[in-house]
Amino acid sequence: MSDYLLEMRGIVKQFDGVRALNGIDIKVKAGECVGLCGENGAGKSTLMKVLSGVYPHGTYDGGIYWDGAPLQATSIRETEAAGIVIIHQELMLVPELSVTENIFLGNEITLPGGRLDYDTMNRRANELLAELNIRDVNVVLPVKQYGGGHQQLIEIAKALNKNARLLILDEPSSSLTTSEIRILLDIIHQLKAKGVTCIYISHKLDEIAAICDTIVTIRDGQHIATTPMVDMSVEKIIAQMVGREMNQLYPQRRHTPGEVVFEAKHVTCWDPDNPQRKRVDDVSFTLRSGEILGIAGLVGAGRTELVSAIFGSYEGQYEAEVWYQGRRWDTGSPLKSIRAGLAMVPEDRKHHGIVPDLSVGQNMTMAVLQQFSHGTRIDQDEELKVIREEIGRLKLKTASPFLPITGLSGGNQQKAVLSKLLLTRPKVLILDEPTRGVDVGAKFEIYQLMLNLASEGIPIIMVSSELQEVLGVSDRVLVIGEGQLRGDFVNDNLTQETLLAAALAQPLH
Amino acid sequence: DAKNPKIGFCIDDLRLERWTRDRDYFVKEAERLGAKVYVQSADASEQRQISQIENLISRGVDVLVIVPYNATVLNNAIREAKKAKIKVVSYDRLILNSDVDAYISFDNQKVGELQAEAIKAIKPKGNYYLLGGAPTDNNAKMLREGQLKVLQPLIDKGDIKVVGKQWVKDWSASEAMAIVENALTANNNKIDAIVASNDATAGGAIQALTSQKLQGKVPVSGQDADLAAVKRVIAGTQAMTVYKPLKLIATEAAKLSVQLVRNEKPGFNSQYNNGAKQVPTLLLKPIPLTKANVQVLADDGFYSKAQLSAN
Amino acid sequence: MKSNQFKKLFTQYKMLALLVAIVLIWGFFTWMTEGGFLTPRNMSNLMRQMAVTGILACGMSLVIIAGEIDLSVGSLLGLLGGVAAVLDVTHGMGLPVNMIAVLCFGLLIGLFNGYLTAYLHIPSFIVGLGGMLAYRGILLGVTDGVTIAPVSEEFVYIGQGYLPPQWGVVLGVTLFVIAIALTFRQRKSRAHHGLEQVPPWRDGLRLGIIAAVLFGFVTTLNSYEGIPLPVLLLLALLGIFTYMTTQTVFGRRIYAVGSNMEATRLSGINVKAVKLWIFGIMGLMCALAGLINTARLAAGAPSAGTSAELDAIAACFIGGTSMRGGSGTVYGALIGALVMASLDNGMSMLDVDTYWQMIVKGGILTLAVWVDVATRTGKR
Amino acid sequence: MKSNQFKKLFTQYKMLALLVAIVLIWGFFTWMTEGGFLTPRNMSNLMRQMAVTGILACGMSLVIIAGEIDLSVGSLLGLLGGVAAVLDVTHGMGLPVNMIAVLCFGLLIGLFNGYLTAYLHIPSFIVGLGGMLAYRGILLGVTDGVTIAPVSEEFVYIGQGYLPPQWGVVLGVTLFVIAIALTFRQRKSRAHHGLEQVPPWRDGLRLGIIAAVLFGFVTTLNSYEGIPLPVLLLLALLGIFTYMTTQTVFGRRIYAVGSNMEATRLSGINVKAVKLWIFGIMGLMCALAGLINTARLAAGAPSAGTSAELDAIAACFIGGTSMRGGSGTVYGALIGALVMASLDNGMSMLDVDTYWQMIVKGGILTLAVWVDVATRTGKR
Ligand SMILES: Nc1ncnc2c1ncn2[C@@H]1O[C@H](COP(=O)(O)OP(=O)(O)OP(=O)(O)O)[C@@H](O)[C@H]1O
Ligand SMILES: Nc1ncnc2c1ncn2[C@@H]1O[C@H](COP(=O)(O)OP(=O)(O)OP(=O)(O)O)[C@@H](O)[C@H]1O
Ligand SMILES: O[C@@H]1[C@@H](O)[C@H](O)OC[C@H]1O
Ligand SMILES: [Mg+2]
Ligand SMILES: [Mg+2]
Repeated sequence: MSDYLLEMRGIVKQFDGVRALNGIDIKVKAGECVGLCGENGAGKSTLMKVLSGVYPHGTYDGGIYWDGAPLQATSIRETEAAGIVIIHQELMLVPELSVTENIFLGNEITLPGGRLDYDTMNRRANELLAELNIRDVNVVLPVKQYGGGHQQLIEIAKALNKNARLLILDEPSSSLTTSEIRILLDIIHQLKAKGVTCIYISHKLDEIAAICDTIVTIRDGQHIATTPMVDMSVEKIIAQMVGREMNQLYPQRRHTPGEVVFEAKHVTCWDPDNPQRKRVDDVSFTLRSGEILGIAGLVGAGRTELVSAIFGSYEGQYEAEVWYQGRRWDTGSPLKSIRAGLAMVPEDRKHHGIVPDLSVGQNMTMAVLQQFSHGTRIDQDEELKVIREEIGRLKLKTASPFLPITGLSGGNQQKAVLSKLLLTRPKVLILDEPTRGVDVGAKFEIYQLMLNLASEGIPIIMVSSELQEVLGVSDRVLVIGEGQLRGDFVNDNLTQETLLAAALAQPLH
Repeated sequence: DAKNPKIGFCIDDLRLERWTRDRDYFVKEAERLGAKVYVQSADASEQRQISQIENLISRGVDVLVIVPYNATVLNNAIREAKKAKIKVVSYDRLILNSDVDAYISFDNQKVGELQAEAIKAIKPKGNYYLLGGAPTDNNAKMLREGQLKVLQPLIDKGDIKVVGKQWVKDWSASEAMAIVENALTANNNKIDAIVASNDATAGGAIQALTSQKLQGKVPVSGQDADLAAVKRVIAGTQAMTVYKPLKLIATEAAKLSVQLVRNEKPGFNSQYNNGAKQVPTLLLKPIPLTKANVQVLADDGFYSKAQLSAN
Repeated sequence: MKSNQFKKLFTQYKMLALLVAIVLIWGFFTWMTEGGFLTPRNMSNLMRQMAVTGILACGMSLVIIAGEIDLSVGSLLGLLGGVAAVLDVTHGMGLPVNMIAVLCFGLLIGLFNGYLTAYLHIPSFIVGLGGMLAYRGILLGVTDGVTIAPVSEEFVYIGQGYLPPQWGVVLGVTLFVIAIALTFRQRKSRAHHGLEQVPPWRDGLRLGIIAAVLFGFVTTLNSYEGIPLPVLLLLALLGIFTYMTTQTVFGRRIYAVGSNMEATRLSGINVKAVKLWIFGIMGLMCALAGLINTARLAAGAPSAGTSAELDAIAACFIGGTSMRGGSGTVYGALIGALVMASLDNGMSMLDVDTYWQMIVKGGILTLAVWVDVATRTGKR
Repeated sequence: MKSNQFKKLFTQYKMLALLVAIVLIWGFFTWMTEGGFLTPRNMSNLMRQMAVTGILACGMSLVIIAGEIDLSVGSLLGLLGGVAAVLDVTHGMGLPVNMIAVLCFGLLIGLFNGYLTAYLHIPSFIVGLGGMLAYRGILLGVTDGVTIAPVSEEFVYIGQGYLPPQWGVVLGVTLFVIAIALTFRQRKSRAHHGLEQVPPWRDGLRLGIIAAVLFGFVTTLNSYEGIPLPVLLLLALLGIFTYMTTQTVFGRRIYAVGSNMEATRLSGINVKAVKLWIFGIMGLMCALAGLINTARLAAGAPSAGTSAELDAIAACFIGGTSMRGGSGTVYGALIGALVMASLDNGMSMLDVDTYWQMIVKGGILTLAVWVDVATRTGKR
């Protein structure tokens, strides 16, 4: 027997001639929790996909040793049989199936005769969700009824159901808020106590610091270092990831908000499937010029609904009044909002942000294409020039603007989407979870960008589940709970505890 | 009832010109005789035709007059009709293997013979192209048989060479045009005659000939005396068509149906074996129509003089 | 808001809009035909007329739920029906052997279509289009373009025969007893797992409705000649397919594949095999439909089944199956088939001009789906 | 890896597989017909025969790229062609007025289809199915089931006429000059914006290939009678549509809508309007195809255009348009139409039996797409 539960040696993985992994070696001891760190596009997800059989044996070079024996899995079934379970970075749920069916997809429980045993599965699903402290999910409803945060939790429940020996979590917390993350970390602790080995990937480095025993950093598809956490700190992890020191995570704020310019009044949203239920209940707030307004709340609090109603993209019935400099704005649809000067970067990048069949550049200019059109024809050279400038300004990492956008890492896709809306020169900007799945370096750049815009006088609304981030960049913070406004704080010696207490509408002990 | 009988008229496909004429004559005559007619079109689907017959039986008609899309598949439906004591008349196409009470028609094989005869008379020697009907239509086969009955001896003798033969899906004109265009190319325009099985396909063939300036030089046959075809015959681009006096068949059929309901004896002139029984038959004569005798159409009131002389 | 409550009702019971549509259509035709439409005899006709489309729609709904489409079914139905006729007429093969042979052949061709789609990654639309041509071509070759007739009496019986009335009653009662037993079993199981129960009155109401429908169905058909065999087959298929799609692992995977194929694959499910078998089942349905069709025609015709695929697909869409895959039900597809058959039947009874029939049918198709779309809540 | 390089080549030049297929098909038929297939005359025929499908395929490719489908085009083509024939024969309307009327009518119906799909959210498949029935019904009503003939000489000319050879030469030279001008303009513009240049030899090579193709095309057709007018129309459409899809805002939006409609909507684009106009354009193409079809037949037939939608859709898919929307090209669709027309033409020249023709065509369709799928890299 070897000392290591898992060894990956010299893993090389290419996509159309691009090397995503360039000879990576990692070793994992049984029972430890490994933090896998690296910038966007470093190859973390790819490495884990190689490990879990998504890319079958033969489509990559190098060897995987599991319990000392070579593992040459050709399908996910085989790796799961070996005890390797992965929670993917992208949500991998089937929207039309119920929560229970999703949790048991591929591991269904049947009665003798092949009939599905729904009663047992439902009970077990309820138990799993209870372990995760989720009480407001009805397991027989289709998954599509639930928002991103809940879906992530369901995904975790699905993995927990599989009795893993090695559990890989690829950014499980990116759409969770602080309190859910706490529960998640607790669960990982419990698993560790039961002897389950974990590989944890996250761009929220304090989580990594809190839970991991060993840190593996990779950069550009290459292994940089494997270090016990006791010898590390968040700063050191960052230094290994980006290859240089980064002494601050949030840029200096150097602006003061001006007059009140923007007002949202009486925003109310009704649930599309249950018109009796209000998702957002009569929320009003104001915004000053150059002000960054953070909006915090628990998963499912209704933050996304609030901002999408303001922007005019909410799917169900809603009411919202939007005022700018004393004039009423017509924001009845994204088209009207953008025309008026209100832009929103949506939460769900994959479904609402990028257009997969268009190139990086075409995605960026999508909303303003008309500007380049002289007569009937788009001046593509002029377009390209603007794209190049934007790429430079946002430090967007792409080999060429002509590449399909799906080939970019998450952080860079986010920048492209951001750039698309910035090109519309908005007077007011809404960002819903702008740094989800974005690495520290890119985060810093996005914050920098926000501050620059703010100092030009543009007010920004930022919905975020990361309280640190909310505290790090906002001038003011709104807290939403169950669709209602639960607090409005100036960010001055504000603490996470205060915000959480407001979100739960009860004092924290 | 016998005084005002209800007649169900089940037509194959009203998208084909001739059936609309049959319908009009038939309804007119039947109503004159005091009957009420329910017309149905199966749009070239045997499934639909069976459904329609079933529905007419539910409606309680006294007699069914059927132009089968497919003559061999109506056995079950007709059995149902017989159970309900409904008389059945087979119109134009003989329904096979079933207990039908009467058959009224022009002979399809005969039509094929007339087509071949007329073309043969113009071009007794040379390269022939045989343009058949829908590969799924049994009548198309009978036409081909009739045509070959006339041509085969000459083919064996070597006077006539068949340089190609194709079936035309759904009797479609555009299909026929492409086929003839390609046949002309493949044979370097050395096609001397085209035996087309009806006027729709003849129209396509003539368009293909026109683009080679061969219209009128290569004789083309047809059948049905469609207005467009008659105009071509007058213009000389189509050698002949076969005129089946539709007014005659339709009015005779209407009379016959009413007589059957009233238990009178219709005047049959022949008998056909349809596989199940000897069917009393009224056979009418198809008339080959060339430029020389088109006035027959006006005499019969099939078309007005104005229609025939318009461009 | 009142209209919202209305919408909620429609959203919750998706079939409601369709059932309302059927009631309207039936009511209209009954009124126009002075009751002729609603006679037992015409109901019997109507159901027999929808059998072939219904059988195909059962299979097609699976295919569409899985996010694929099959355009070859019309030709395949024709081919398999033609083969059955040839085996019967030309080779005098006995009915059971003949049926088994045709079913096997259908399964094989279906699997072949599935293989091309799932394993060779050829879009199913193309496979279907190719098959539509090729299978019709083979049929023309097999029959030489001639209608093969007459098929044997026993063969005809499977298309035109009836279940004797007494048996019909027995069937109705048995089904009802099964429904009661299942309800009790479910209540017991839920109690056992400590899950909350449906209020008893709702279970009672459900059973009451089932009883009423079964009673109406059996008595209506019995007061003509009994339940037609094709209709019986359709009922059986409805049962089997509903069970399969809602209660079995394979069935749920069909939805998973259609809704999010990548997620399904990453859950360790062999999505290719799932697709392969869906097409296999579709092939089997073509065989059944072909047999029934040949029996109804008492002949194998070279043009049989032309454009049957469109009817089957339309039935699925009218019945609420989503074009994008991932959602739909088999009973919805059958109700869709019933809507279309009712329109055809009613208009042919009314003696409407063909061209009006086509216009009205096209219009109603679109209208029905529009009502369905518009009565759903949400989504702007 | 050798095979990988091969694949890369095919991935980069997506049309390569198709061009290879065409070369193989043409080679085979040329060999079998002892050269007859490749004669100028047959090339002229071939291109005229593909015109109607080609025109429809131009419009259909937009529809499919935008993630929709339109099944009504066959009937609509028939209806519009029929209306044109009625206006010409019965009302003696002059050709220009007639054409404008029919084009407007086509546009209107197309917009109506688009309205139902984009604004009333009825799935386009259903709208198409409904239209397929309804428009055919209206056609039957309009023509009363009778073939409307003979249409006037000038009308026939637009289907059967030729561009005089001298003009053909002028056209070829003009096109070449435009290509040169565009190349220079692009080089200048790139220099102006400080963007890097393509190496001159590649521009040279490109121009060389363009010259060769134009030369071959014009001389071949001129050595028969000249460029047939429908082919000229097709060429013009190819130019317009390629320009539209690659150079205009509207074109870019078609791809965006088909690729991710929700993201496009959230970028402030009126996706409904985009879809509306795509269907409007499809309606226009039906009008053009209907006019050409009526001109070619010199008659308006009640069954004209039956199942033309399938040919058009098949052409798009063969030409590499993705079933899911978001990708595809107009020239691909036209090459697809050419493949199908070549098969029809070649086999009918060989005088193959109908049923073999159907089998072979079905098989080759599937095979061609399989080759296309298999030679692409990636995606499993
Ligand atoms: N299917 C694919 N096709 C082409 N390139 C790919 C594919 N998947 C990943 N890549 C490329 O491989 C590299 C590594 O990507 P990977 O997703 O593993 O990064 P990551 O470390 O998980 O980043 P993030 O933190 O953003 O999730 C990137 O450059 C990415 O663009
Ligand atoms: N598309 C949807 N359909 C039905 N319910 C939804 C949908 N999206 C979200 N929900 C539910 O609506 C409520 C509010 O969700 P929302 O996404 O606005 O919350 P949020 O505060 O933005 O949280 P997060 O985005 O982190 O999930 C939750 O109960 C959520 O489960
Ligand atoms: O009159 C013809 C009819 O006899 C045949 O069956 O179908 C085609 C028609 O033209
Ligand atoms: Mg990743
Ligand atoms: Mg949110």
